[in-house]
Amino acid sequence: MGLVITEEQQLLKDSAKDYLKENASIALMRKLRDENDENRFSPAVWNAMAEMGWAGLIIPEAYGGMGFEYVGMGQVLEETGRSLTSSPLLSSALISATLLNLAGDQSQKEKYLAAIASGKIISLASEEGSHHNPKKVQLTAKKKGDGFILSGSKNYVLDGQVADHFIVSARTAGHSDSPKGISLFIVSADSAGISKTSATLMDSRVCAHLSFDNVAVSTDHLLGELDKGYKPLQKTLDIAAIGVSAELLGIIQESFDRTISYLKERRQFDKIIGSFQALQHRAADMYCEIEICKSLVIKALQGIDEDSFMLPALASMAKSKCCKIAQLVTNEGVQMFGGIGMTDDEDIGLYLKRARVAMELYGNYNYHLDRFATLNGY
Amino acid sequence: MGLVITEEQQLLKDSAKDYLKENASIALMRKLRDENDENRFSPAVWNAMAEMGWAGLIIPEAYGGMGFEYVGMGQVLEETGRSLTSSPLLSSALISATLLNLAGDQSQKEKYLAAIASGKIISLASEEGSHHNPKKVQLTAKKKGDGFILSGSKNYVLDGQVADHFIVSARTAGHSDSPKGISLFIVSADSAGISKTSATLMDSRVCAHLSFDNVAVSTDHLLGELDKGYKPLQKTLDIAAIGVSAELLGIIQESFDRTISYLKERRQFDKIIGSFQALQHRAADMYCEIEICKSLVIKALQGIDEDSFMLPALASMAKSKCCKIAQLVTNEGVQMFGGIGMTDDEDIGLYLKRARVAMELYGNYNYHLDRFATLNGY
Amino acid sequence: MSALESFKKEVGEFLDQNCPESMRQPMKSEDDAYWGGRNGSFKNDDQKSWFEAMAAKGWTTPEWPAEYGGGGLSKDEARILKKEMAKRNCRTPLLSFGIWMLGPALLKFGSEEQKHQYLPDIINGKIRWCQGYSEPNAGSDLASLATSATTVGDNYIVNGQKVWTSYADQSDMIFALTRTSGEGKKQQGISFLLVDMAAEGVSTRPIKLISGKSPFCETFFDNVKVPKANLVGAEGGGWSVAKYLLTHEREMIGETTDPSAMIPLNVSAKKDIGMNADGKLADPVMRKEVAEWEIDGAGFLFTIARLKDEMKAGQPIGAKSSFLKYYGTELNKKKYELHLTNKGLDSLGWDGEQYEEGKLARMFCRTKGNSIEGGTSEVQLNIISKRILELPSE
Amino acid sequence: MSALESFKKEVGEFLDQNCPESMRQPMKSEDDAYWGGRNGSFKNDDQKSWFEAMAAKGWTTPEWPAEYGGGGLSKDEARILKKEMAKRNCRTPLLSFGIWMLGPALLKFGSEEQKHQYLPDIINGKIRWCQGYSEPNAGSDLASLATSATTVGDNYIVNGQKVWTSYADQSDMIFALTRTSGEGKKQQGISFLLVDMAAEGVSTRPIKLISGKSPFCETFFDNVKVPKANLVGAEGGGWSVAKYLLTHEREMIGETTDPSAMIPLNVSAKKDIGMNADGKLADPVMRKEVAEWEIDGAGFLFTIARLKDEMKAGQPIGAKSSFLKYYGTELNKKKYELHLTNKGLDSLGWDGEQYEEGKLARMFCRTKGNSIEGGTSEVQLNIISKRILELPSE
Repeated sequence: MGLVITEEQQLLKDSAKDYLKENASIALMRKLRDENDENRFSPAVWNAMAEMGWAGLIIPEAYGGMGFEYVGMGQVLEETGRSLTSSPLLSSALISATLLNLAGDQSQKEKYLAAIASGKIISLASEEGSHHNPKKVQLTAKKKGDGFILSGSKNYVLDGQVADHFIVSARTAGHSDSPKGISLFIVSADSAGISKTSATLMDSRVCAHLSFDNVAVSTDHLLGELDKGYKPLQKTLDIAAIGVSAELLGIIQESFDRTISYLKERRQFDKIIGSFQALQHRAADMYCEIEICKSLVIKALQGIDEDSFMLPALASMAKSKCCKIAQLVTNEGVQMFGGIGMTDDEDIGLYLKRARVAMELYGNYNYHLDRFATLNGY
Repeated sequence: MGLVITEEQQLLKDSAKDYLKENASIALMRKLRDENDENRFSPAVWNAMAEMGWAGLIIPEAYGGMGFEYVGMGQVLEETGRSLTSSPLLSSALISATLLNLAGDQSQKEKYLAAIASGKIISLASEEGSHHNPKKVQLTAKKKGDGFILSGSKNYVLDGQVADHFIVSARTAGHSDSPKGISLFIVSADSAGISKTSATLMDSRVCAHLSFDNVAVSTDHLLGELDKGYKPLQKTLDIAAIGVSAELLGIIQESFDRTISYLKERRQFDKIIGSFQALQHRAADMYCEIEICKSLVIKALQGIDEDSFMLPALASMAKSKCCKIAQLVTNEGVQMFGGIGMTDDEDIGLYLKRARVAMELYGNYNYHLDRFATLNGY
Repeated sequence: MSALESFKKEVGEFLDQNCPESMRQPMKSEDDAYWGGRNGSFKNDDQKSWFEAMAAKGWTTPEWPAEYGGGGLSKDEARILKKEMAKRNCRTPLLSFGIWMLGPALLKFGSEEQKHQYLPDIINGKIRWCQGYSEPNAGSDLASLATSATTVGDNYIVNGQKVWTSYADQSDMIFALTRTSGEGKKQQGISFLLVDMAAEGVSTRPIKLISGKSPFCETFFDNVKVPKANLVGAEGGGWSVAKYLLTHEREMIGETTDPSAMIPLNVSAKKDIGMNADGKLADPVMRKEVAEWEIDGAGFLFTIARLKDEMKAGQPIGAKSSFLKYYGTELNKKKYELHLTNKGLDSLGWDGEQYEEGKLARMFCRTKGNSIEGGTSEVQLNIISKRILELPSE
Repeated sequence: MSALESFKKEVGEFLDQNCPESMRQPMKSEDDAYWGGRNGSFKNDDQKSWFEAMAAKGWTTPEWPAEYGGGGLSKDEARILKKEMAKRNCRTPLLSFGIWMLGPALLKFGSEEQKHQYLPDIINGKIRWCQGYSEPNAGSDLASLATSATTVGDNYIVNGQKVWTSYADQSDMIFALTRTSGEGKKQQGISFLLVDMAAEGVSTRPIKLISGKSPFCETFFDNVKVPKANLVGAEGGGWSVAKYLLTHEREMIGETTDPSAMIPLNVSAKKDIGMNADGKLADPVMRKEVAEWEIDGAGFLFTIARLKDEMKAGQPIGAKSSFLKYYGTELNKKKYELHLTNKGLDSLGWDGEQYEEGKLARMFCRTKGNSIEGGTSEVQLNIISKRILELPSE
């Protein structure tokens, strides 16, 4: 496979770009925010996305999906980064679909993957602290009769305020920091004992903090093997990190493009500010770094489709580099826009704010740098 | 004490500058190098420096010195950085004099401090590996009869090839990585069993690797208390790091000044290259960083004179920052000089090469950054 | 007892008697400040009595001449007052751009009539002022401002738009730079006018920042009539007045540190990230970043101290204020980046009690403006390269 | 069997028969290379016989036309030859600026006579060429070169100085840019001349670098007589020839990697710094630096692969070669900084056996030139901002 996208993937990307521009632009995001919409995404838009097949992009055709590759999904995520579109594409259609596909049995796949493909929302509830740490699971699932009782809490569940089901990582054995003894459960959001509070983050999107107070689930809600949930979970989180990298790549490119356009139009000191060499060199340097990001993201996306043994390293490379460059490019964007960049009226700051949240999701720069070194034996 | 030098210190600095310019310029350094001089410094110049009192700058008057403060010594070291003057000022007059003053008894001080003040060379032999690590002492001193037998090796002993005496850190107890059980000995360079090889480093200066093959020393060569040499040694190494920082500050300022001058004179594309904004901003940023270096160095020098409890942190701050900025400024210097900067004919590269060696002496950037964090409890 | 000693005693007694207990605590929020003005209101009686006591003595402006209602104190006396107030944690009785900015300019450039007309109202907090400098197309390049003031009889007719006018929506008057001539160099033809915000044709609109609400406004002038008597300095001489004020402002900013700057990074890192068994921060990358920042931060504080000592020794600070502005604001931005990384997802909450209404996240966003307002980092670097390094213009 | 298949077989048999065992190992030092020329000598018989066998078939220049003595191979055939040689680790039989640089220019811009006169001697290694472009005052700004070529009868009289002429002291001829006119734009008036190094008035002086000895020389022209027949292209048309060659050169440099680039940083870090009990590098700061470098390094290699794939898909590389040059050379400089820090004091030895005669330290110094030669980093950034980002000139 060459490091370029196929014609088919390009078509998907183009149609995503066109659709999002038309239907899910920044104006929509501002409207949802200013009206204090409780979910901060448009169900109508999400339904349309599902109808176009995006919700089932990576779901096998047998389960009602498109059977497309992750490279294709990456192109759509990149476009949602460009348009700052909020939707359950990341949480449900990428992350939960991946995990169900990896860990679910036949009947679970039939039931839940088809639901996702049709636009139902399933959210992964795996974070408990403020820093990404999938091994640290304190929420317990205790065997009781024919099922399990879940107790504990989960934080920062994406689209958790509106999800139909949660996939929950729970401690069934081992100490609270161990990768061993983690099991996965799929739980209906309206189960008795689950309470939710919403949190609005810097990017004006909403997620949920969940509390599980003796929530009873039957055995058929166990996803994959008992005590062995960490392996599919970790692989899913690698894929999640790559998905967020693709979105960050869109954010990076769009904020860079907008900054370059502004540099070509803004005048100060009787000159187009884009003619100042100091700004030119900073822009050119960012251009180079973005080229590197592009390569790391496509390589990582291909790594998913090829089931590469390098996937963990590719994920950490893509996420760490995209975090670093998103930070650079969005900060430079605001700085180069100057005062106007500080105002809410101008879009560039929205990219900075979404980037800062995406940077923290599924492992920040430091996490993935550390992990990359560990994976490489140093 | 204000963060400025006194009039007296300014006079010392000015006279050092004038003397070095006249008598120990880069031309002398090139001559010694090209003639393959075995010590790479001029004994005549060093004798003159001793006669002017520099060799005894920090030595109490009672022992034949000037009884000046370290701030004054720092000004002279800074000037040797500017002029790239090689001499035993750092090794003998700063480092060994400090350690003798801290650890020596009355008769040792009388004997050796007076020797240093008169221009005799005493070198500290404390490094054994390639990375600064004063706790790691494998050279052993075994009690035998009325004295000790020293066996092992020491590396990178500054001016070791020509020193009259060595101060040697030796293991008298404890495991090879422990600060406990280290003792200091002052050993005549012509003791039986010491063999030397010279090493020329990137800066074209020479140091020595020493081998101790059952070298016998009598008890009166023990410096300070048995097994308790680490404390005065570590304090001396902090002061050594500050001394090297002062030299680096001179290197930084001189290479920066030369680069700025070149930017004002070199023409390309029909313009003075110093008028290119990208270079201007890089230069201005370096200017700011140099201001920070200046403050950290004077603060650290004053910290010695005030016997501040912050001395270790001040030393690590000064050395780490000066390492980082020396690397920045000398690299930028060569880059801004362009092709000519790559030639041996032009001086700027000599600053880069001396800086790279000074950066490694007594703890490099990483060492001091790590140490600073540890000192601050994180 | 010397005159100064007896002055000190007198001040101490005055403060002890007149500064209520509640006015001797740090302000908890912006709400606690008194800005005066036609619509200004006191939060409570303590605030009112403290302000009135100070204003009566002219000590809202201790060094301004007594003939305009100022304190008329000497430099030494003013220093004593400042010290005694600090000793007792006395709050500043009146915050005012009139005091910080317009007043000094009027004292230097204003006519005797103008001084008599405006200074007393500043001192007594009767009129609240705002500053009208920047425009949408005149930010870093302030001199290219376009708000026009055209002579019609004894008046100027002002048209145009200002941005970044702090508290314009709460102010009574604005001191504004306007263009009275398009001829010659653009720095010429600028005039410094005093405009009543209640005049017909003046309107304001608050500016929302990426961090949320802000004191900044846009201010619009639509055929606003301004008497010629409101011109400060010569017509076309406004640039000198502006430069005088800007230098003043830049030095102030260089010294500003926000109160939360006081939480050391390593403390938040230890708390939010935790420590390994070996006593090191659990995130080794963060450990390096924090150590680097703290060394730079300490180096910066030492440098401020050193430059002050050098000033005392007779070396003027000159363009080095640009270095302080540049380095200090970049450090502050960096610090908030690190604070956010320390705190992780919990740093990103935007509202709600759990997140203190997004205090940290909003501060982070707000710091992005530090390197833009008061002269961008790029402008500071230009100044350093031209005025300190003396690198040539093209 | 197709024609290409039988060609492949033929090539294989030829190489098996004619490439001696000792010529099938990587070169150990520069010493192992054969550069030809009037004074060129073979290091041993194997080198000689291998060179002669290849030259006889014209395979020192496989794709050059057979009429000048070249191999006359098609692109496909040349690729097969290259692959078969690589398969057997066959050494390049002849290193030559004539082949890499002058030849392509002569084939494009030279007269028929010039091609017949010079190409065979390049192919057969009889004449060794060097390049005379840069001058002390014409580095990044090459077009401002001043070496003059004045017409006197049928000759040019050349005066001036070139720098950075690699191996000038060992070369027989130089292709040089000279100024034949001072009128008009400076790019006009430049002519491309072929000059015999043995001519009266030509002298050279080796350039010592901060890394030590180098192949570079200064070359001086003191009233050197050059026949007009040695002009390539039109008088005043030398800039087009030069640009053609420079583009060529830049692409080459973008791809160049030195052999020691193959020691991964993390390997040297593990060896030289050592590991903690927890399996992490003992220096946590270095661990971060190495990981950052390795991610950038891998990203750069992926990017080269991606751009190749994009080229295959029909997207020309264009000014992206400037990005490769800039990023690749900066990465390489950074890598040596890290190698030195890994190795500590032991990296700083300048001569002596213990230090392999200062190999690492000298390489480090030499890398500083990477971002200067072949177009400085600043020039590459200018090109990127103008040609890719299309930012305006002033």
